[in-house]
Amino acid sequence: MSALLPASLRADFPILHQDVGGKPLVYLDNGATSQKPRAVIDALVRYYERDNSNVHRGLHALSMRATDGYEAARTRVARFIHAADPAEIIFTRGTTEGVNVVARSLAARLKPGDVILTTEIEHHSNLVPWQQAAKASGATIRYVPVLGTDAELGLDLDALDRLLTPQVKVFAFTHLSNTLGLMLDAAALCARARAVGAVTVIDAAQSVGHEPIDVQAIGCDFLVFSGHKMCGPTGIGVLYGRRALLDTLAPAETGGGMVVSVTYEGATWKPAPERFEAGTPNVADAIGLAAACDYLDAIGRPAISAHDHALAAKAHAALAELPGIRIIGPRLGQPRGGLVSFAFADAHAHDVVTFADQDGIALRGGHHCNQPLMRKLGITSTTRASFYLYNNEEEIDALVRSMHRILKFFAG
Amino acid sequence: MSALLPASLRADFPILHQDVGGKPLVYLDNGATSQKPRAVIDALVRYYERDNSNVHRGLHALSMRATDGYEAARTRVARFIHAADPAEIIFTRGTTEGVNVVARSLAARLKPGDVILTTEIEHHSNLVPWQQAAKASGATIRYVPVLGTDAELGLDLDALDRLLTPQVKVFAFTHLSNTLGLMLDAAALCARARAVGAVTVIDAAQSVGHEPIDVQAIGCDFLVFSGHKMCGPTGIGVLYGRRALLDTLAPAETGGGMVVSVTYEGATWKPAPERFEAGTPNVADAIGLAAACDYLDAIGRPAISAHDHALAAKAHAALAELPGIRIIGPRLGQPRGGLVSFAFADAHAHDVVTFADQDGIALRGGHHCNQPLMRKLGITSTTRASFYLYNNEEEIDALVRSMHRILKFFAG
Amino acid sequence: MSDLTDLYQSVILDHNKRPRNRGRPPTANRVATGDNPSCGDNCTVYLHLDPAGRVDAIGFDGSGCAISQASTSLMTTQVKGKTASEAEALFNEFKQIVTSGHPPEEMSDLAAFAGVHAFPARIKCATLGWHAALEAFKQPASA
Amino acid sequence: MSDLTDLYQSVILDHNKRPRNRGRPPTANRVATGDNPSCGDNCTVYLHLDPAGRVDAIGFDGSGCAISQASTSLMTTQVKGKTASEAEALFNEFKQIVTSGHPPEEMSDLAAFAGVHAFPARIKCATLGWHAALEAFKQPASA
Ligand SMILES: Cc1ncc(COP(=O)(O)O)c(C=O)c1O
Ligand SMILES: Cc1ncc(COP(=O)(O)O)c(C=O)c1O
Repeated sequence: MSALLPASLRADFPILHQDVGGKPLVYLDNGATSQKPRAVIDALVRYYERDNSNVHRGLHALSMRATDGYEAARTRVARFIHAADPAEIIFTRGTTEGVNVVARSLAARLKPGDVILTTEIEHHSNLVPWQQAAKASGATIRYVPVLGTDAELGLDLDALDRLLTPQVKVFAFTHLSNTLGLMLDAAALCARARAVGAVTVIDAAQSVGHEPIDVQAIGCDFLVFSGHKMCGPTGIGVLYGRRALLDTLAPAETGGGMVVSVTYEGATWKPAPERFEAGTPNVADAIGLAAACDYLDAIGRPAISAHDHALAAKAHAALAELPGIRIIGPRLGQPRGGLVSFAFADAHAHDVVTFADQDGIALRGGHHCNQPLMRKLGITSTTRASFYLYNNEEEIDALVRSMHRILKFFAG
Repeated sequence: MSALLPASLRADFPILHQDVGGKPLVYLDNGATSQKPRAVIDALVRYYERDNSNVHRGLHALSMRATDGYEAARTRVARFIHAADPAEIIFTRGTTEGVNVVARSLAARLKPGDVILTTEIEHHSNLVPWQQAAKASGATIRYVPVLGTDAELGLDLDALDRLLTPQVKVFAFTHLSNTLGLMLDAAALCARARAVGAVTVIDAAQSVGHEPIDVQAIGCDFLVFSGHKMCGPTGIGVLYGRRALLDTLAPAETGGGMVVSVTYEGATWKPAPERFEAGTPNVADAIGLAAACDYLDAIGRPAISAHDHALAAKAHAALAELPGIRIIGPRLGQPRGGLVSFAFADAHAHDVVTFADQDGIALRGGHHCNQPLMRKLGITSTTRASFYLYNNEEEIDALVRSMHRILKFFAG
Repeated sequence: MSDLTDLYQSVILDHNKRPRNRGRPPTANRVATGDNPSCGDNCTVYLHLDPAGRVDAIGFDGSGCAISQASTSLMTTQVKGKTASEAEALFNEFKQIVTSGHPPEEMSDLAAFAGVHAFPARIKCATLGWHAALEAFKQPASA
Repeated sequence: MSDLTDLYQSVILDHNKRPRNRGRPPTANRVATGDNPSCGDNCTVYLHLDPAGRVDAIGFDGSGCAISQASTSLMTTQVKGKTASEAEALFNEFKQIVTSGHPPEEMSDLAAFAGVHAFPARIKCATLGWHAALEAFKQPASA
């Protein structure tokens, strides 16, 4: 398989070189979180051992270094997603916080009659905050339905045509479904939303570390993601917002660092990005995230994407051949990400994950924070194997062997 | 000075052993953020090299280890502030987020006629969110005034008697002022607030890493703090809330991990702490914070407090003797924290900080996120030296020498 | 996979494949539901008590992993004929087994769940149906 | 402290101690305010333009560090008699000096601020008054 990345990359990830219950760790839970290369861990250590200080309001050497590091991280992330301006990068805790900030700020300008459009495949984090925004504003929430079954699932784009009326003020959708692996054509969806004047919000949690992303080419208004799923630290994420829009939004949180002037009567806000970063920011992890951007860009997301897809295709093909396993997701060959979701006729996903763990294999089983979709598909859970740059073909073989054994156990 | 901690502690902090512009670093900006002991940095590295995984929803070995580590951190923090129940510990990004979460959640039950009481000495982070809560709910915000001038400042406790009416639904105050060093008697204030039925919210950002804290003895309803000011990582903080109250509050953010059941129509919430932790939490930094608790408790906060106070008293006395310098804060001997704030007759704090930096000394100068207090005191800024367990007497001497030189420069 | 055969004992596999007392008994007039939100597992238990407060009809619905399904199925067989306090005593014994890994001295089908103790993340699965049942005892009887 | 005497040149110390054009000139009819929110520094610049659009009265108020006070004071002396576009050209020259550290070829009092370039955190202090002045040019004249 020529699409694969060099096996030597694996050496960059200290955590991978361990046994779990006597078996070498096979980490296939990348959709939940990714592992961290040495370079990212080192960036954190370096920051704490050399530069740590509070940012922005300091004039001494450490504070200037910390501020420079933090702002350089902002610029680095802007480049990672091709934002026009570093001021469009707001550091958050992660995707969930990013969606909440946008949903809360946009809710302030929604009214009864307005429609928030999203899809049936959203992660709870890009769904519940919009339900709350609808509740708070009186707007209506609508969902673009999924179409097809099992291994032929897709989004109903004809329904989208009907749903995308001028009443739609916000269209929020996932770039890459964490449950199905379905990849949406973000640029096309944004163009259609723009035509009716809707603000677009993209949940790029699953895609940003795996696929090339250019927010200007996509033409979205907002895009959110988490650092921990793209080789970065936990506790840091990004809300990208188009500058012109950002400065019209009310801040979701207030406090030190985001104010121009405060009296006992009231306060005024700085422009973005500070307006949306109240309090001491997560400086170390922002710098760690920038190191993750460096790491991923040195390999190149086109190469990472090809690698993930090659592994997913191999797993997809091999698992589809096992009797008693149904693949849940888009047809092979359709636009999709590097993960495979599947269901057993005779075993529940939790039992599958417990069995796989005994073989050293880390999988995820459950509703994947996607309860309504599960209900709609008539299943309670799936087992998911999700791939990243350090996975290899032997790990797919181990996965398939383990699944085969489980089938036999529960059939027996 | 027998109250001082052993000098050997300094070796635990890698960052301190460096020169800044050719002079050994003298870090006296601990009020802004503290430095990190090796044990905390190691905890982060260990997590990323061994256990990193997503928490809560995983059944494989790494995920169970990460979940155990994260929940053990919660239990550790509960012990650090003597909370009755680990479920009362909610991990946030920091103090500012904690205040915002409480202020937003409490605002939902305030109405015109209700009063939010706070004080004139609050950090913007414990002031602006309450102004916003008042605005959103129609409640009125009132301030307990400061009393006295310069080196004799205190809170007007007689005014508090008048202000603490049954209309007061919330009383939010800082435990230890970051600008003045003034320490409030939290237990007494909470008792008085409880007598009129007000919910109490304590900003313990400056105190929790320096002074013993027992939330049950204090009798507060909420208490917030930041990890980064108490030897912990950036990006992690804590909102403590009394269990009975927490479960009555609406979550400030929604998404994965905090829901019981989600349909396309709506969602239901888990109880605390999950209810207030939407999305993937900052697992690594929570574990780092627990390591900071271990580190500080091994030394003991009574010993740390005595050390800080001894250094502050020495600095206070020496700086007060320099002509052209005014101490701004409570009288020496009054309850106070380990910091000294002062103003120059002939030099602005920013110039002072720039000069001190040339001597390798890290100070903070400005309004300390306390603009309205500065205005009330008729000053534009102060210079602040704030101490922690790794500071020593030689550093106070260096500080005083540097300040002396600045006085001469600007007088000349 | 020695640990796993400890966990998935034949009693468990059997109850998972052929659950006992599945469905709502016609006479049932008390009901309670348990959720394991992290897993998405859920379980509804239906009861009817005789005048002496003993379970004379019990059934369950819901979906979940083999551990939760088997444990709930087994629970229904054990709780039948018991009073609320007897059921609670039984649950305490069960909890003891799944957390300690030590089967009780007297032989009991509950002992099949001793293997769960090595899988702490699965203890919630094993106790889901029990929690629902104890909750159902506390519900007022519907007409 | 060699770097510092570069920063705090005698010109700067002098303007800081004895600021020129402090206060609002009686004829002023344009005003703008600059804030450095991180520092708390602030600065208000007052202007009056003659019919040709040249500054014939200028003054300032506000508080801040020596760098911002001296720079604003010096700015008022330099901008007097200038048009908006001349003032802007001068500001560009000044920005060049404080960011590069290279004084211009022709001798100029502005050169005193060359030392600022070694203190990037202070560049905002040095440009605060200039920003306010350029903003004041753009304001409509009040009656
Ligand atoms: C008294 C006080 N409250 C609140 C804060 C805000 O803390 P953070 O910036 O970590 O959110 C600080 C520190 O900046 C503080 O000193
Ligand atoms: C598609 C998608 N959206 C949102 C999220 C939430 O991200 P986080 O938990 O990092 O906030 C996730 C991952 O959990 C995801 O896969």
